[in-house]
Amino acid sequence: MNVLVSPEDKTGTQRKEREVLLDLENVSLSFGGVKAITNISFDIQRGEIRAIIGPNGAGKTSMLNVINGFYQPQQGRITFNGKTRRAMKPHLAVSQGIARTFQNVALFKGMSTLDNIMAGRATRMHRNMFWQILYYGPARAEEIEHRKKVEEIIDFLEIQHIRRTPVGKLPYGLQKRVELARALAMEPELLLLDEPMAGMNLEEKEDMSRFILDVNDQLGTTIALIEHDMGVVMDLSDRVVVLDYGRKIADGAPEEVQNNQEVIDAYLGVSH
Amino acid sequence: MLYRTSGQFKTTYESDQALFPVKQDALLLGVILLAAYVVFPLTASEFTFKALLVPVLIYSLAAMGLNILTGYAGQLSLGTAGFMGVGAYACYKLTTIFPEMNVVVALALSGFFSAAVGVAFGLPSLRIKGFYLAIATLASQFFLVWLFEKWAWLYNYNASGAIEVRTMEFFGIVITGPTATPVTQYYFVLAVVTIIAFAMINLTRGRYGRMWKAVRDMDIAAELVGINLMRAKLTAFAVSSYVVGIAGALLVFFWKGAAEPNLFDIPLSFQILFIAIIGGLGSIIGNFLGAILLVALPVILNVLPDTLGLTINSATMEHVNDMIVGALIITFLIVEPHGLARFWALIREKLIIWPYPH
Amino acid sequence: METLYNILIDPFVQMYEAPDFLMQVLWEGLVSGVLYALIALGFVLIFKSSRIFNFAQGIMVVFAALTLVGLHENGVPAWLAVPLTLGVMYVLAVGIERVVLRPLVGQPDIILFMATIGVTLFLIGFGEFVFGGENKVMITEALGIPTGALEFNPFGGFVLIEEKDLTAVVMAVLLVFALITFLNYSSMGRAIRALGDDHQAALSVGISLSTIWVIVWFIAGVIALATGIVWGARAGVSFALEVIAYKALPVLMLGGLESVSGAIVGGLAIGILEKLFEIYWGQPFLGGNTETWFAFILALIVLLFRPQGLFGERIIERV
Amino acid sequence: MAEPPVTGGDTFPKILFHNARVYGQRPAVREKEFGIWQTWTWADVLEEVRALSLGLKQLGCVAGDKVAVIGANRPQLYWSMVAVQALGGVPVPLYADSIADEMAYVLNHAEARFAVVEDQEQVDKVLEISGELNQLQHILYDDPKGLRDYDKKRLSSIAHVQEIGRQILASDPTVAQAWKQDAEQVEGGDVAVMLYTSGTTGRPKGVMLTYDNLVISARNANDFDHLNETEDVLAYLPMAWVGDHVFSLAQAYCAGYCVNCPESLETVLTDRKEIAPTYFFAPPRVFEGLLTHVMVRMEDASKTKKKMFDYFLRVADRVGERILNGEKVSLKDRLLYAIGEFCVFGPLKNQMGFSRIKVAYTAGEAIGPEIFRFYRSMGINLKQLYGQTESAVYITSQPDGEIYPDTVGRPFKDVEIKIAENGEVLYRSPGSFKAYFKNEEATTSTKDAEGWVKTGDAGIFLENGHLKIIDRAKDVGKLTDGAMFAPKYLENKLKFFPNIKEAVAFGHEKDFVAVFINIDLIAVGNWAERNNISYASYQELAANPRVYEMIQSHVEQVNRDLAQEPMMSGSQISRFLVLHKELDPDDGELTRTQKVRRSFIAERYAPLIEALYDGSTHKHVVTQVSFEDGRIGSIEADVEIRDVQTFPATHAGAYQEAAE
Repeated sequence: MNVLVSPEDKTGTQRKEREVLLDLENVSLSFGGVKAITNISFDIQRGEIRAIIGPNGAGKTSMLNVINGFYQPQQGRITFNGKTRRAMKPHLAVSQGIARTFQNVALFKGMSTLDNIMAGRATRMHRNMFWQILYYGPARAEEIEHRKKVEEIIDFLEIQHIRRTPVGKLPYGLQKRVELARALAMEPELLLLDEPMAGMNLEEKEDMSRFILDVNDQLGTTIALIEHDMGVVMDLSDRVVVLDYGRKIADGAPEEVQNNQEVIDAYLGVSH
Repeated sequence: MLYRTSGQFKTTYESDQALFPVKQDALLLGVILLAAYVVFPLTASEFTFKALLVPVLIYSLAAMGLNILTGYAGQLSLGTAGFMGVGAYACYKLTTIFPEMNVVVALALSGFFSAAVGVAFGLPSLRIKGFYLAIATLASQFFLVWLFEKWAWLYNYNASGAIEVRTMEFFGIVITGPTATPVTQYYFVLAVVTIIAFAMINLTRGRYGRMWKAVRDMDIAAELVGINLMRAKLTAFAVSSYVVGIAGALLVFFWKGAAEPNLFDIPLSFQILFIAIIGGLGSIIGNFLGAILLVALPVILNVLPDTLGLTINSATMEHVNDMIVGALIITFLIVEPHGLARFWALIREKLIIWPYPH
Repeated sequence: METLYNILIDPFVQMYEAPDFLMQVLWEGLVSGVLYALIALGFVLIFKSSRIFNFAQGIMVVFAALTLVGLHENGVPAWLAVPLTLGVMYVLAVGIERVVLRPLVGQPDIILFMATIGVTLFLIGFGEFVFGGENKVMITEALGIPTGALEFNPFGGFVLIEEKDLTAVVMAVLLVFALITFLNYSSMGRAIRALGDDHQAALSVGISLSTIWVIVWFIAGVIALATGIVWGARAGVSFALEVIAYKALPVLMLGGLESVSGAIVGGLAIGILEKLFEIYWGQPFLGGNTETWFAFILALIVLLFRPQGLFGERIIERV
Repeated sequence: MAEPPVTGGDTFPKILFHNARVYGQRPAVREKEFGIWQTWTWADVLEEVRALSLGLKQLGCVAGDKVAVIGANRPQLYWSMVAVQALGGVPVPLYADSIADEMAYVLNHAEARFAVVEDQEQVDKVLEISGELNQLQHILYDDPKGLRDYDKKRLSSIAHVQEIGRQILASDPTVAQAWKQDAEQVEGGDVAVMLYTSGTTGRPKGVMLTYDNLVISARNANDFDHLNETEDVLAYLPMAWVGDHVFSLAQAYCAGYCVNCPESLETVLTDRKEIAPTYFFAPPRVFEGLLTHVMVRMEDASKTKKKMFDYFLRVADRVGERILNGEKVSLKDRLLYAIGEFCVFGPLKNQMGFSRIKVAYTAGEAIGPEIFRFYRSMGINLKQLYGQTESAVYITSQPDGEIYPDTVGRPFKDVEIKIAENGEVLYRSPGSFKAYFKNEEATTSTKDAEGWVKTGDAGIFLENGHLKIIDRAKDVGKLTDGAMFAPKYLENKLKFFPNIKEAVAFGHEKDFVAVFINIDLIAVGNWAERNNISYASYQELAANPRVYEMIQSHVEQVNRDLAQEPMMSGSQISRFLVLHKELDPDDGELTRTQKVRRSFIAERYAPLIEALYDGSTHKHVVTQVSFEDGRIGSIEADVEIRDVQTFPATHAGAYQEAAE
């Protein structure tokens, strides 16, 4: 029934191969002289959960924006899935296999949960205007085919009860979940999560953590995540990269990073 | 109360995504269509056709076109009348260059001309946003009306500078020109409007509708879910202008009978915009409600003094009419900024949860 | 080839050969430009202080002029008619604040914009209902505006400058200076300017939002009256004047919705350029009357290359 | 006993063959999933069951095997029961919310070799106790979510097992026929299912019901209420409960109607509204909760609407039930009722999901007469029945047109009933169980050689031929003057007053009846607010003299009612007190399911009971309480005791006539 879940005999062996999915080499980004990112290199391996942390203004969100092509870095090479690029039209990120959520929820407020998630399948729907006008035959078949996928995601993230609710009316925690659902609808290879738990209470954080792990585990999606809650970062991530003032100051397993003196200093030096 | 949805469960996505998943909505539409197709033609007077029914339909259609652009895709346009003019002039030229052409074909084709012009003027929307874009659409408005005036080829070098609709037949029935009966013209317009309205409903609830609404609600996010902004905006301009163009052609061919360039001047643009906004942005039925209000109101205001036995000269009446419409717009915006469609949606919601208050 | 020559070269040859005529054209353009700039200024003020795109600005010009002339027609002497008209504009400002702005505060931009279109429609109906719809003559003489003309003979040619146009330019310059002084040096003016950036900051000055709105709308009304008198003296007073209101819109596109200097420079530029285009290109090649759209197309083309307008800052999009 | 009916067959697999043939394209099961009601026709169900059955067979399931079924109402779990039955095995449904310890006992006792469970939660539970389970070989699960990395040696998804079955079917065309023949070997007298009853004392007992038990009872019930293949029911009660087994499986198979499984327990309300079942069962608390919900939501309505609502509710109260019963009602009232139906009743039924109700039942406990009447006056044919696991539900039931809030109806078709010396109700019916599994002793003490089964309930027959259940038989006592004393009966009567939350009656081997009363803080609190009575705590409100007066009037009303009832007039209440604290499960006074623990209370409040019978009007007590944060404290109070008026009996001797 549930096609989201791969056949049962298949186990998570692929994750152990440690293949590099995304590689950033010496990337720099500046806005009119202001340096947001300075000469940063790191990689994300297929199947892992990679956290990007750092004090406020460290350039974390800019990093995600570089990865999905929203900002064009002035220097450096980005290799995703074996293909190298510097500039890319932002709307092409999805067809490359990169999806993301936003620090401040960026849902389509006037649309229902269902429509928001369906919008995430925009790049996969192709029936032309003629059929759309009839809403019959191929257009309807396509609509239903994608509705099925979307319903699986709704089931997966347990948001059945808000299927028809306009997202503007939802509480913040649920909006975040709908946003994750929309990102999943893009069936990404790499999922970028920008502070998925910001502004949530403990219970909501636990739910969200569970969903992130489920996504990583059951769908095999590689995840890059920005998060302020250190507890969450330590629990979820396989590897952590730490930024400060646009530079990389540490990179490694959570416990290594936690004990790194430079990281401790960076965090102590900044008040929250 | 009337909406009893219990027991209307869906076992397939086909039925869940049907045009009217709630039975009572379909029933209501049936009643309205019955009224439009059977009751009105049997009961309405010539005056009613000419002053009320036909204009309501045509204005609704124009507002529907505008609504696609402004209500669904979020691109504010102040140049609707110009595109209506393109439709009307295109239809006029088509029917004079190819006299044998079926009027339906000419009508359908003329929409493509306005769509092309719409796309051309829509190109700036890729760089310009918000009010700046609204002002930019005025450029098309002024430029097009000027063009209708100065380009004599458009009106076949008529001394009057106006276009006049000759008598044309549709499978042997006279449907345009002075000899066409109001009833046949009404039926024709009604059929066109019905077809386009269904087409627009379908379009807006499918992937195009989602694409447009995504651009409207948050263009950056839309881009990052993979929506090509250029394609989304230009299709909105194209579809919108197509519908608006057809409305313009209907306006001249099936209602006014003749047109001078200034018919398509800015007041018409505003009237269409009012209808769309009072009706409700982002809704299809709202256009009909808005048109009924804004077309019927002046007619009633004109008739009212007579029925009350008062004599007021028509110029004064027109001024009072302007004032009332202006005041009405402000009142409506204050009471329900989302228009009559939302108003109806609230009533429907009440009827569904009746007897509970909320 | 010849056509190209006619379009690309010949107009400039004409300008060179008849510099007096060119000067006359430039003067005419400048006068229109001053008026455009004034109307645009009204827009900018209101937009800066309340984020409202006031479509009614143009109609306020006509309404003010109509009220002035109407009062005078009904026997009110000119010296009294002007302050009375200002009183009417103040009442209008209060009325708009109470009836329109206050209930609609916090609504999306487009709703407020539509409301000002509603105000436009209402004012047209009301003005015509009270004063009649026919074209009226501005009470130029009663107001003591000189009506003669000055003649110059530069380059051995002939340039005529009407005194009322000159008055208009002078008045406009004075008005602009007064306004800039007010905005920069009075606490109220600073509050208005701050409002554009941050409501809270403006409120901390200690002036209530509604007072500010009333004042701003009143200032817009004063500007409207000045514009109305000047334009009315040139073209007569009727709601046909509202076309000039539309002219202010491309000025705003060029100059930016929030820039006072943008409005002035944009207004002058458009006034002059559209006149030049009309005389040297529009009338010979396009059948004339190009002033209806030239400014829009010009602004459109400029915006395509500089989406932020001539005076706007580049926008960095963030997510 | 009646002949086993032949049409359709005498076992569920046989009935399934019949239904797939006769109702092949009609919906058999729906489940709300992925936003729509996924539907399976009877033909689909046969296919699914066959695939699952063959897959199970491949896994080693053979005739006589017990297969545990654990989870919420899912179509796949229902199918697994019939799939097991087709192999000659016996399904054993378990309560999904039972704790691991209970589950271990039942699984071991039933000697279950397989467990078919719903999801990860149940898999975890079973795996946790798997060390203690000697017989269990394999677990099947429905929802694979979260189970990806589990060791799959003893774990398969139902879909996977079905896939195995389908492969077998595809590889050998004769398999289908052979399977069918095997399934037809099973006969009506064989055990169909084992249902474990959660006895109040001791370990659960496995009630073995045969196909005949279930099929005959189900067919009788379908005939009784004219149920056919067009019905829709909502399966939302625990699958291990006999009611769900009969309504959602036995009766559904016999009538060929459609069983609808809700999306989740949280969405039952919306799902019921969508489906609008035609046949519905719910315990009284569901109807009670629903009514409260309606009234609370109507509180916010505008004044006019509320007035209209109240007006039509009065109209309904006056004539609604008579119209439902087909009695004569004036044209004016009929008209008013019709308007009310349009404005209020219809929409209300729509909101509750009762628009299409043909018959609704409530059972298990006494229902408040007000509540019962409310639903009936709306035009909902709500009825009461009496039954238990051992009888495959049906013992008595109310026929249409003979509805009384205080009875459980007439003996059901083919059911004989007699009342024992001590007032206990005994029955003999085609539905009565075969035996308790591996518990000869309990079987013989419950079911005698002639087939009479003890219900454990005390009851009386009224003159209209209806049975009325009074109390648990073991709780029924006698006053010193020999009058019957049924504490729960009195307590229920008191609890029907909204102001009274709990009541505990005493009287066995005493001279008269006396009660403890707990007021309902919300209801009485509202009343106090309206009457400007200020109070700071439950204790203060409970001791208020005006509250006492109000409660006294309620008690006297109960006495007045009792005076008119046969057998009961002797046990009128003579004295009462309002307890100074709320009875609380944290203090051990109530069970976790909010039932009164009579003996514990008697012990704890012995001084108060003493005071009830020694004639004093006040008693000072100190009581230990545990607070929500776990601290222990004590409260002190001076509790007032009042005498109540009693009334002369007006109905003596009626019982003897009715019993004959």
